[in-house]
Order: sequence, then structure tokens, then C-alpha cells
Amino acid sequence: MMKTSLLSGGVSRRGVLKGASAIGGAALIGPMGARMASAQPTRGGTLRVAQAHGSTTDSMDPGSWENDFTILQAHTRNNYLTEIAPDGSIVPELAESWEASSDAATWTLTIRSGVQFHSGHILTAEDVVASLRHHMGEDSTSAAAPIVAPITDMRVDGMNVVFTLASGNADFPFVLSDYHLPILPSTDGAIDPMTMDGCGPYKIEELEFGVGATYSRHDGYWKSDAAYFDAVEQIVIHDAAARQNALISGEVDYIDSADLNTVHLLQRAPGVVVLSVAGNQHYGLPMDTRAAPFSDNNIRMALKYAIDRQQLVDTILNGYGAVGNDHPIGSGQLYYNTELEQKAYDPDRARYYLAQAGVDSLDVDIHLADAAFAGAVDAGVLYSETAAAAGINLNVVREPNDGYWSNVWMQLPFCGTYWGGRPTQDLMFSTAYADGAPWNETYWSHERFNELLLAARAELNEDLRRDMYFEMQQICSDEGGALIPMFAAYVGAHSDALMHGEQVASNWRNDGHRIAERWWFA
Amino acid sequence: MSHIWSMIAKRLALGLLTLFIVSLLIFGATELLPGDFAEEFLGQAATPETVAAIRRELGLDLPMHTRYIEWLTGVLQGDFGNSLSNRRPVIELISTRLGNTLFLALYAAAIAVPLSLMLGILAALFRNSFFDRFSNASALTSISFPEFFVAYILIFWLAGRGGMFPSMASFRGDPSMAEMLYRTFLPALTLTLVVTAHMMRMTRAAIINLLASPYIEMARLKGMKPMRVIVKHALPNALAPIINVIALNLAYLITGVVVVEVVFVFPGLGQLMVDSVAARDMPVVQAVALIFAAAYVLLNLTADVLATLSNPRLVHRR
Amino acid sequence: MTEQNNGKPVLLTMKGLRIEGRSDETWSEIVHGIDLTLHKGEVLGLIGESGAGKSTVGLAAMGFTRDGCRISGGEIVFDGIDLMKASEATKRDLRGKRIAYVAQSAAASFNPAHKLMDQYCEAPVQHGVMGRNEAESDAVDLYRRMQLPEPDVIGFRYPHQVSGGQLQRAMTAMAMACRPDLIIFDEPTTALDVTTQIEVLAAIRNIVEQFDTAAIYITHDLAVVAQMADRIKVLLKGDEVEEADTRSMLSAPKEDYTKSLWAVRSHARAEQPPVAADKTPVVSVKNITAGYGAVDVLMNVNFDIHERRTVAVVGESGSGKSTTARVITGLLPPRQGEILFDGKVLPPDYRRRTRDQLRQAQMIYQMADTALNPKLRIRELIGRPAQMYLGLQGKALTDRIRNLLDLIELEPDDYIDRLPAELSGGQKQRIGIARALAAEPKFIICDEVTSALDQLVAEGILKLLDKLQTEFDLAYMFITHDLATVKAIADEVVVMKEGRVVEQGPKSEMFQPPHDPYTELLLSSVPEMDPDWLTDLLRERESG
Amino acid sequence: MGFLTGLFWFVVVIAGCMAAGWLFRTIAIAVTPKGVKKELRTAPLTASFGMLMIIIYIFVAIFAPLIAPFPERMVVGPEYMPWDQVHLLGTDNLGRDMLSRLIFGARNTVGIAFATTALAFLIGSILGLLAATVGGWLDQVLSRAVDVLMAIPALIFSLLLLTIFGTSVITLILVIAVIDSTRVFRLARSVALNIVVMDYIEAAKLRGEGLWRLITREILPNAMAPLVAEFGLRFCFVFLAISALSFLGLGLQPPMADWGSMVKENATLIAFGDITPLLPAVAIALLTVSVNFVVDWQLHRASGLKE
Repeated sequence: MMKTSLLSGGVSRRGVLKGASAIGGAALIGPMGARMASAQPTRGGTLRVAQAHGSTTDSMDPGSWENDFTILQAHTRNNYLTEIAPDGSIVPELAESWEASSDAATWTLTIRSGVQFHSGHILTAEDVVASLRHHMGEDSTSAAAPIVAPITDMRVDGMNVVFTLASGNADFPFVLSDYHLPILPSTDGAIDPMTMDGCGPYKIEELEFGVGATYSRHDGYWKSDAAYFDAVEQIVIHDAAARQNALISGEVDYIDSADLNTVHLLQRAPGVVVLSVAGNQHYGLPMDTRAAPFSDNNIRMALKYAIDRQQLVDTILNGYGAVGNDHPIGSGQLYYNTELEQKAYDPDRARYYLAQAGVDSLDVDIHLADAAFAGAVDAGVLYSETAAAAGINLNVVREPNDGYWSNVWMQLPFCGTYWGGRPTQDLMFSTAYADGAPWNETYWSHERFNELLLAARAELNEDLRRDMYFEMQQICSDEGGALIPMFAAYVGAHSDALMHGEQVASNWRNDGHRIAERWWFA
Repeated sequence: MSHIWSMIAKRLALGLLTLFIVSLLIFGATELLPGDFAEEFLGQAATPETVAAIRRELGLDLPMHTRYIEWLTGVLQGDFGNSLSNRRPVIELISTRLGNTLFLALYAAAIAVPLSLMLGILAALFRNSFFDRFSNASALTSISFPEFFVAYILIFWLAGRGGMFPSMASFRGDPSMAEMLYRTFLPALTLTLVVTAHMMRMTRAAIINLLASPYIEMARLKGMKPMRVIVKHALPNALAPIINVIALNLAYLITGVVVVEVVFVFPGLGQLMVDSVAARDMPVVQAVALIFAAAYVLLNLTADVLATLSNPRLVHRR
Repeated sequence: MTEQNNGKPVLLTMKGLRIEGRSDETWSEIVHGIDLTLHKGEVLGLIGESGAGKSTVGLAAMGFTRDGCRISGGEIVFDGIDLMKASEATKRDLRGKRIAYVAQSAAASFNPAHKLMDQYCEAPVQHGVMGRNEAESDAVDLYRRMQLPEPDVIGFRYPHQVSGGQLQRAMTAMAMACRPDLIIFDEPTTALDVTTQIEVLAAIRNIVEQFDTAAIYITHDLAVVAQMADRIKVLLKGDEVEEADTRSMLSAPKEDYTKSLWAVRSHARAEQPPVAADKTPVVSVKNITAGYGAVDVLMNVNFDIHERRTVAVVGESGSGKSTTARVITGLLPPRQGEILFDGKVLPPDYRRRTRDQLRQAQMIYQMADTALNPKLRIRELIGRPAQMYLGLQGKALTDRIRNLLDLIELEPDDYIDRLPAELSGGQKQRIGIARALAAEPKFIICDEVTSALDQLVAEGILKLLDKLQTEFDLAYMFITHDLATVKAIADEVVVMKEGRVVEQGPKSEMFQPPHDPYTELLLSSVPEMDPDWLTDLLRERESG
Repeated sequence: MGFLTGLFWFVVVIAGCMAAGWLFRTIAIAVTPKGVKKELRTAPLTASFGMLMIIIYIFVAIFAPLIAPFPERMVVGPEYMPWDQVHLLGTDNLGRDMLSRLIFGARNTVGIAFATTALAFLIGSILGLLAATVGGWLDQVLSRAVDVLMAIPALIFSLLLLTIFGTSVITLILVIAVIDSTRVFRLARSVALNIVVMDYIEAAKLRGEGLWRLITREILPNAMAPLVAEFGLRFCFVFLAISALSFLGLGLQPPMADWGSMVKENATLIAFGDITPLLPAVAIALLTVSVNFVVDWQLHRASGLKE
């Protein structure tokens, strides 16, 4: 057994939900981490979940999954090799246990035996290999292709599967918990990506993309202390008001996201419980550090001081969140820089930096759409108000939601973005801040920062590591291109008849999207 | 009668031409939209390799005209192709939703048309009375509220906790007719409120237009009761414009209700169209657009035929 | 009056009937206290020009006023029922059942959406006089009495499938449906050709006699009323001029106004010297054949029109006279033949003609209402041609307009800025003339210019045209169906029938026998002032 | 009981409106010149009320900055404040003063709606009259083209176009105007077809008048009435189009206040019985009704039906 921090990689950068986030850093390897329950769960009932996202153009192909609907479907129908527990630790699922070589470049997973699919098919090691291979190769159209790219070889040995990686990666078990990588039944070495079969807690009765799905409990499910509902129903309700109406009128038991504008009113509704889970999800306003005027850090600083973070948290998040400090590390995380001065709205300092930049006023466009994050456009409007006081004329350009990620994000110099956050500092930084990283949305390249990133990844000494991450947050905050005003909690609501464990997972909405498996009716 | 048949034939031919041009327009527009299917499909996860792979796989790398012609030849052989995103046959994808859309449209029409005709006739009968002005005003009010807003108000009043109607019209499996009528009552009512005013005003106007004509005076001089004068003498001659407006509104009920679908979580074509446009899922977009266009064309044709039939001068030539 | 109708009981009385009409928000009286008494089975002729209030009075006899009118005084008693006090329901019950109405234009007054029979049966069935089947068989009987062709089936046609004259008779039959005590005939034959008019008049007269129905016969045509009425009441601007039984009224009218009515037909154009043979005509129509679609409506038509001469083209509707005009103006290019103007060939299509060619030939329309753009002021209506063709501007233009208004005898200051709606029918027609004159043409086509006008007014127009012709050396082509008009204005006459010229020549010859049989028919069909004329004519035609 | 009070207030409101209308008419008649007087006398109370309302709207639109207690975009407090003395109608979802937004909304909404409708009618009626007057192939081509455009659902079509061309006010106006103009075209054409057969048009042609003059002087003036009537409704449909678009995420650019979007922004409140979103909706409705009352009156005059 080797002691090292484990990383997980919901590395896909899209849809409403991105990234996994573990509250803590260190956790234990191996088959451990029992689930705790607040009260003794009881079986029965039909769970009706209303979801804000989900499109008629969704697909069964795991490689294409991107939104709440498909991902919740994935976790309700399937199992994965590993699972992230509510406390953020990594625990076994279909992989009974795993063993890494000392250089962490070779991983041996022992596959649980006797696991039965809905179709009756019994899980084999070949299924595992086939399921992963589906995402590999240069003809792969899977969004998870980059994630599995480092796997150079998979060898089956009885119920063991031996993975060989291009380079050592201590976080491989986390990688395998990615929602793109469910284990599906294979026939002669290949899976049918369009299959409706799975070995998860519930089997699909009926599924219509963009509309909803119904499930019934999988009697042969191998977990005894899970999946308490007899049946599960997923319903897509795009319109916030309609969603809340459905909950209030008792037509659904759970809505995965509440309209923050009116959540305070929703809270008063009888029999309704608002559930807010603080995670590392944060909203940002990235600036292209190569493009004028943002190439000048003074301008960036001016913009950072011209925004009223608290107002945004109060208005846009209606208080369901925390102010951000222009770096992506959440206060709950291990190496969160507690000494870093919190930036606050300060027009004078903004003016000072403008002066440093040699201008007395500034005109910039910011391109926003609510696709970037809920309330992005409103946030822009509020920002432009406060910025005006600092002599910055910020012009909010509303872009169509449709096509935002391909036409605006990382295309225009000043726009909006959001991140589910990453469980570890390294993964977060290397995904979106490292020089040349595919999703370095600010096109930021800071020599010192990049050195530290590499050093920290290899460093095993906790204190040194802390210092490095503190400095990196400092640099990111004072010189980075990302303006990160707020960390947003996941805010959903459910009927008071619905029960859940003491700790609700914060790596995803819907209790890590395992609500169907983990929750129950009182 | 023969001339009517020839007219129908001619109009159908024109209709086909219209459909063809519509498909061209939609195709062009969708091409003009920023980003293509591959990019939209992978969204933020897009890497050059995967995008390229998808384009290769779906032949999106072929030039525009080749793809259009391919699609067209397919359609001419009755094959609308598969959805790019979930590979299901477009026909299968559309059929159920088309059913829903038609159901809702007919439901709403079944309430709205008789209602507006009745109101229109009464308004014409008691013209300039309080009833006339009031029904007119309230009709105008109802159309000047945004659809989704009307919907919210209805939901607030008639649904809500312990309300008498469900706020969600969606149903899975195959429920009984009564069940469907019950679940889709609110959306139908919303649409009714939206379309009634237009038809009612037209009915009223069309009838009042004729009241000055000699044959109406003749009817009154024959001692006919006012109601009979309106219904028996004015209405038959006012049918043409009324039918026309009804057709337009029916077309709207089929093609224009995406907002209502969203609010009431009703799986209709509108939502499908919007989603497919967002995903640049060309075959689906095209198919739905064609259905909408066809509905419009056919309804107008029907309207004109009925209008012709309602006019003896055009049916029985000398 | 009671003595002269052999003791028949009184059916309808009006005393001091006053009716007001509304313009915008103000009410003004249009009928100023008319007294009227009608006995059972008696026919009263109401005669007067438009605006005399004849129709208004006629409708008042049914206790009915048109929208925007109201009865403001006097009393109307029908067979003991006071219509002023009677409830709507009571009046509805009378209408169509005991008092029936025959409108001026049957074509417009039949509902285009229903078969004749349905419309016939409506009154009797709705009023509960008889059942549907009974009504239908009764209708067939009446159709037969009205000498309608195919009486058994004609009822199952739609109005548009039946000719005007037949419709007018069908409507009379419809009025008879409930065997009413009183029928109001509102100019029933005005819209018809002379030859058809005869048949309708005859039919009406004998059915009224057969059922001994009382009638009020409203018309502006003395000759017609002379044939129909026992007594005649003359109205003028809502006042009664005089009333007497028909013969004494014709022989010895008391009031000047009545006399002036009688005098109308006196105007006749002075005989013009024959035109020199070598003189080139202004317009000559050279064997024109033309038509719409496949059908020819004109077949090699030939005639010439000379300077200072008027050629009257006579014929009934459908004879092709208006089509001839369309060919000359270039609206309808002919299949064969050509139009010569001053000896030079005109391009067949008006779009190809030069501005000057267009200027030279002007047109005056029958319906002044539709011929004048209702949204333009007179200044522009008649100023435009002068401005276009002669390039007049500013003061010069205004002067020209005023001078034109003087020519047509309208006071410039008063009229120059009016809209057509603010003019009477006759004045509108004068504006039409002024518009034609404004172009300073050589040739003017007058298409039925007087047929929509009262006789006195028509008279004025004819005189005016006459005067202008001599003043500006104009050539007229005068399209009409009214031979009286022909007598009054023509130098030469062209008689047309079914697209062919059946006879043509100087007026003098035209009105002297021997005639072409059709001309004969036309001439003989023109009603005359003699009360026995119709009776004699019919007897004549039966024998001959 | 609740019903009775409701009925009572309903009656009161109606009576109030009528009274206002009557007052307005009497005053107007008193102050206007003779020609207008005559017109006004014929106005029913509904129409007078409509005129009064329209005048008020125009006034508000013009003098918005003077009337509004707060600037259009300024955040004056927490979101969704209740009604009080300072913020008569409370605040909106960003804590901006509702009343002020409504007042500025009048300016933007009415302005944009008017511009759009005017443009739509310019395009639609000119082409429509042209098609009817010239006839032949031109008519065919134009009519078919319009058929095609109308065969594509308006909302989805504008969705496409706006996504392609972006959502600036100008594009918004252009797109909606073009789509609306097809409806105008059909109307203008059918009306003109009845006019071109008139004798005075024939006379004008025989006179050798040019096409432009034929359309503008001879036909257009006579086609006005029905076009005006359509204008009334189209005008109001523009608000709805805008709000429907903002429902689908493409509306006016923030922080511009327009009623359509304001309804959308606050719509979710209605689910909790809060009537704030009703305000902009009512503002739209009131204008719609007023405009159409006036239009109906004018139509009635044009129809010549005396009653």
C-alpha cells in the first residue's frame, strides 16, 4: 500500500456538471469507507426527479454524455470501477480492490465477481476492457478520449485487469470513476454503446431523450444497502418556474436546481426542503491575457477591484455561495491559501491600477450568456454598474446561449465561464491554468507558476507542497487572467418526505448523481 | 367542380416547390449558424482530434452541396435519415411528437374555434353594446399577454398545490383519452386564450362588413329575426375570410407553440426543433421544418378550397 | 280621394310623416310631413328624383328605416295597426307576411349564398303561413304566372345563375309568397334593359291585378309609372308636390315642377349638315374583332366618328358597346382590325401609345363614383391631366382648373377643394367631364354618362356636352342603351347586338322606318307617357 | 363574497375608465379646431379612453428621464423589495426600481415596437401594392416568396436569424420587421386587388400615369383603412415576439428595460402569487387594448356603417 493523495478526474469540461470535487485531500486506498445513514433507510416508493437539463439530442453513447439527465441516467443504470463516496474519498465499486506498481505506471484491478447485469449477463474482466476501449483510439468520438489516452495497454488475467499507463499517475482510481466510463456488457471484445443494459441499481423501463425516463429496481443488484426505491422517474423540465411548480404541486419529489431568484419564496412553500451543497463549483470571467487591453496586468487588477463580489453572491446566488478570490481553489480544500488577502470592491484601487496602466478610463465589452452560468448576464449588468464608479465603462453584450461554448468561450477576450472545480489543486491548475493546457481559457503563461505546478505534483513533503500551492494561488490571484468572483453552491429542493445520508456528496449535483441509489422515502 | 380539382392540383404542385425552397433556406441557415454539429456535440470537451473524428464518421467534412443533395435524394426515396446525435431514424424520433403536437393543436382548436365563432357572432349581433366592447377588450387583453405568462397565471390558479389540474402535461406509456384530455387541459386552454381573439375579431368584422348589403336589408324586410339574419344570411357570405383566419391560427397551433411546450413540459415538435437547431442536427431540423411548412401549405390549401366551396358563384359556374 | 276608388277600404294611412337622417352626429330632417292614403288593391306611384325621399317613405310604410334614419313624427297606420307604437316583434310579423318589398336591384338583394327556392320559402315557413313543401309547389306556380322559363327547376338555381330580368320577376314572386296585402316596389325595373323591362312590367302588373294586391310603386321614370299606377304622387326633396290619378296627372299637371318633369324629353340636338365625303374622320374603327379569352365579343365592327359629330352606339347590356370603347382606348387590343386616329394607325395597346395620343382620346365613365378617386380633391382630380399633358404649374394650373370649373358650371371657389364625396351625382359627372376636357382632347368617349342620373340632371349634362362640343370642335362617341338620350344628342347612330353592328346611319334615317327588326324592337320598347301604351303594345305583339 | 368584491372593483374600474374617456373627449372637443371637433364627436367612450391612454404612453415615453424616480439601470436596493413609499412598485430581480424600469420600458418598448412595425409596413405594403398593381410574373414571384417565408414558423425563423446575425436592437428590429412584413404583404396585396379594378385606376392608366404615382397617389390612400387596422394588432404583436424571444434566451440587450423581457425576468414570481410580473404585462395589454379601440373606431367610420 502506498500513501499518496488520490485524484479523481471527471475531466470532461462541459455541460452543467464538470469535475469531481473531494472535500479533503488525503484518503485511504482499498476497500474501505462505509456509508453512514442518518436514519435507518426504508424501502419502497417511486422517486420522481425533475431536471433542468437534458435535450432531445442526447444519446445513449457514454462518450457523448454531458448533461444532468444523461449523467444521472448513467449512475442510475450503471456501476463504475470506482466510486467517490459522499465524503469525497475514493471507494471500490466494480473493482473490488486495486494495486499500483511503485512508479504508479501499472495498475492491477480485481474485478468483483458475480455481478449481474439487467440482462442477466454476468460481469467479466473482458467487459471492463471493452467498456474502456470504446473511448480509445484515434477514431474515438468520445468526450472521454483525452482521459483514457494515457492507457497504453490493458491485459486480462482471470478476474484481474492490468492497466499500463504512459507515465505514472497516482490518481488513476479517480480517473476510473469518471462518468463517461460505465462498465457495459461486451460480446466478443466490444460493447454496444447504444445498449440500455447495465449492472447499476435500476434498469431502464422507458427512456425518451429530452423528455424523461422510468426505471424499476434491479433485483439482482449486488449492493445490499442501496437502491431503496422500487422505481425511479427522471423528468426534464427546462423552465425554472415549471420545475418549481411541479415540486410545489407534488408532481415531483426532487428538483435538481432551483431558481435562485425565488428560492427564498420556494423555501416557504409547505413540505419543500431547499438543499444547498457547497462545493468547488465556481463562476469566472476569464480574460484573454494575450489580447489588449487585458495583456496588461494593471488593467486586469483594475477590473478585479471594480467588481462587487459580495453583491454578486447576494444577488446572483441569492446568498447560496461564497466570494471568490480570482483563483479556483475552494475554501474547503486542503491547500486553500488562508493568508491570501481577500479582494473586495474598491473603486479607488481600480482607478489606481488604471493610472498605472496609463489610462484614466476604460471601455471594454464583456460577452455573456446564461449558458456560461445561471445569471451571467445579470451579473454582467451589476458588474457594469459598479465598474462605472471606477471609471470603467463595461458594456455587457448578451450572446445567444446556443453555441456559446464554441463561439464565445475561449474565442472572445472577455466572457463568462464556470467550473465544477477539481478535487485536487494540481488537477485544477493543470487543467485550466497551466501553460498550453487545452482548457487554459485565459491563455495565461506564467513561468514561475508553471515551474511550481510541476514541482508540486512530484513533491511528497506536505509543508513544502502547501507553500508551493499558497504561492500559486497568490500568483493566480494577483497576476492571473481569470476574474473569479464567486463560488456557487449546488441548490436543489425536495419534498420533506425524501431522506438522505448525513453527508451529501458535493462532487456532483444529486448526491454525486447517486441519489437513486443513496436516498429513500421516510 | 373540375376547376376546383385542377386548382388543388396546381396548389399542391406549388406547395411542393415551397417545401423544396424551405428545405434549401433551412439548410442554408443552419449552415450559417456558428459552429457545426461536431463542435456543438462535444461542446467544451471538443478537442481537434475528436471533432475531426466525428466529422469523418458522419461525412460532415463533405462540401455543403453534396450533403444537401445526399439528403434530398434520401428524402425523395422517403428516407429522412438518422438523427446525427442519437443515430435514431428521424421518422421514429418525430412520429410520437408529431402525434402529441397534432393532439394538442386539435384539442385547442376544438375549444377555440367554436368559442370564437360564437363570440364573434354575438358581438356582431349586439355590436357596439357593452357585451361587444367587453368581449373585444378581454380578447385583446388575452392576446397581449405573453404566452408563457398566460400559462404561469393559469398554472398558479388552476394547478399549484392541491390544484385541480396538473401543471405538467407530459405523459408516458399510453394513457386513456380522458387522461390525456385532462393532463393537457391547461396548455390547450392557454393556446385557446392566445388564438381566440384573432378569430373572434375577424368573424365579427367579416359579418359586420356585410350588414350594409341589400340582401341583408331584404332579409330584415322579410321579417326575419336578427339572429337568423346574422347566422343564415350574413355568415354564409362571410365564411371565406373567417376560414382563412382559422387556417392561419391552426397552422400557428401546430408550428408556433414551442413556448407552451416548454412551460408545460409537453413533448412536442417545437422543443425538438429548437433542440435540434441548437445541436445543429441537420436531418431532424430539416424534417421538422418540412412538417411545419407542409402543415402550413396544406391548411392554407384546405382553407382556400373550403372558401371556394362556400361560395356558390365559384362552385356552380353559369 | 276615397270616392275615386269604388269604396274599397283603406289599407294604409300616413299622416304628417317626418323622417330624420344622421350625418356624423347631427340629425337633419329629410322627409317633411308626408300624408298618404292607400286603399286595398290600389297601386300608388311615388315619383321624384333621387333625394326626393321616395324610398324612405316606401320603407316607412313597413315601419322600417335604414340605419342612420329615424321616424321623428307623424303616424303610420297599416290596417288598423299603429306602426309607430307597435313592438319590433309585431312589425317583424307584418314584414314579408302582410307587407312585402321588391328592391331595385334583385341581383344584389338576393342572398348569393342560397338557392332562389330557399329564399322564397323563408318568409312563408318562418312566418308559419305554410309548410316547406306547400311553399315550394306554390313557388313553382307563381314562377309560372310570372312567365319565368322552366318554372319547375329555376327555383333550384343560385341567383348568379339567373339573368337580371328573371331575378326581378323571381323577387316579385318571392314578395307574393305570403299573399301580402301590400307590396312596395322600389324602382324594380331601373336596372334593366328596355326590352326586358317590358316583360317585367307586364308580369308585375298582371300578378298584382290577379291577387288584387295593393302596391306602392316607386320610380323616377314617368313613362313607367304611367303604365303601373292608378294614382301618382310627386315628391321633391321630402315634400309632396302634388297627387292625382294617373290620367289627369299626365294630361294636366298643376305644379311647375311636375311640368318640368314632363318637359325633359324635349331637348333635341340641332340637325347637323352632312360631313364632306373626303374629310378624314377623327376616329375610325376598321373591322375590329376582339374578345376575352377564347370568345369573341366583337365581330368586324366598322364605323367612323367625325369632328364636331356625335356617334351614339346603342345596344343592350352584352351587346359589346363598352367593349368597343375598351378597344378604342387600347385597354383591349383587338384580334383583327385597327383603330385610326386622324387617319394614322394607333398602337393597339395603350401602353405603346404616346402621351399625346393618350391625351387626344379621353373617356367619361358611367359611374362617377368609381371614376373619381374618392381620396383626391377636385383641384387634383382635374388639375392632374392639365399638369401632365400641358405641363401647367402653380398659378397657371390653378387658373386652368378654375376656368374648367366655370366651363362645367360649378362655382370654382366653392368646389375646387372638395372631395368627390361632397358632391351630388350630377356634379360628380360634371367633374368627370372637366377631367376629360382638361386634357384638351379631340375625341371623348361618353360611356352611359347619363344613365345613372335623374332626368333633369341628365338633361343638364347632355346640354353641357352639346355646348362643349361646338365650343371645342369635339368628336363624341356616345355609348347608351337609352334611345331617348340618342334622340337628344346623336348625329349618327350605331345599333349593336351580340357584338355585331345591326344597323347604322344618320339619326334622321334611324328613327324613320324601315327598321332592322332589332332596332324596331328597341324603339317600340321605349315606354311612352300614354297610360295605355303597355296594354296596346302587348296586344300588338301577341297579334303581330 | 370575494366574487362580489371582485365584481365591485371590476365595475368601479370600468366606470373609472369610461369617465376618464368622457372627460378626455369633452376637453378635447373644447380645445381642438373645428375639423377635429367633428371627428371627435363621433368617438365612442372606448375610443376616447384609448386615445387618452395612447397620449399618456407617448408622454411617458418622451419624458421618461424626468418622470422616473430612479435611473433605468441603477441598483437601488435588495432584489424583490415589497412596495413602499420610496419604491412605489418595489424592486426587480436585481434590486432595480420597478416603477422606473416600467417608465423607461415604455420608451424602449414602444419605440422599438413602433420602429419595427413601421418598417414592416413600409416593406410589406409597398411590395404588396406593387404586386397587385403590376401583377403578372412579379406578383407570382413575390407571392411565392412570401408563401415560403410564411411557411417557416416565425418564432423559430427569427431564432435562427438572430443566432446568425446576433441580437443587437437593430438586427432584432430588422428580423422581426421582415418576418412581419410578409403578413402585411398579403393584406396589402388583397386590398389593392380590389382597388386596381376601379374605374379611376383605369382612368389613371389611360392617362399614362407612372407606376410610382399610381401606387402612392391613386391606390395607397384608398387602402389605408385596413392597413391601419392591421397596424394596430401588429404593433402589439411585436412586444409579444420580443418577450417570446427573451423567453428562449434572445431578447433585447440588458440592462435595457423592455416590458416583454421584464415579464420574463420576473415571471417565476407569479408561481408564488406575487403580482410584480403582472405590471409590465398589464402595461402591454393596456396599450394593445387602447390602440385597437381607436383603430376599431376609425374602421367603423371607414365602413360607413351608421349605427
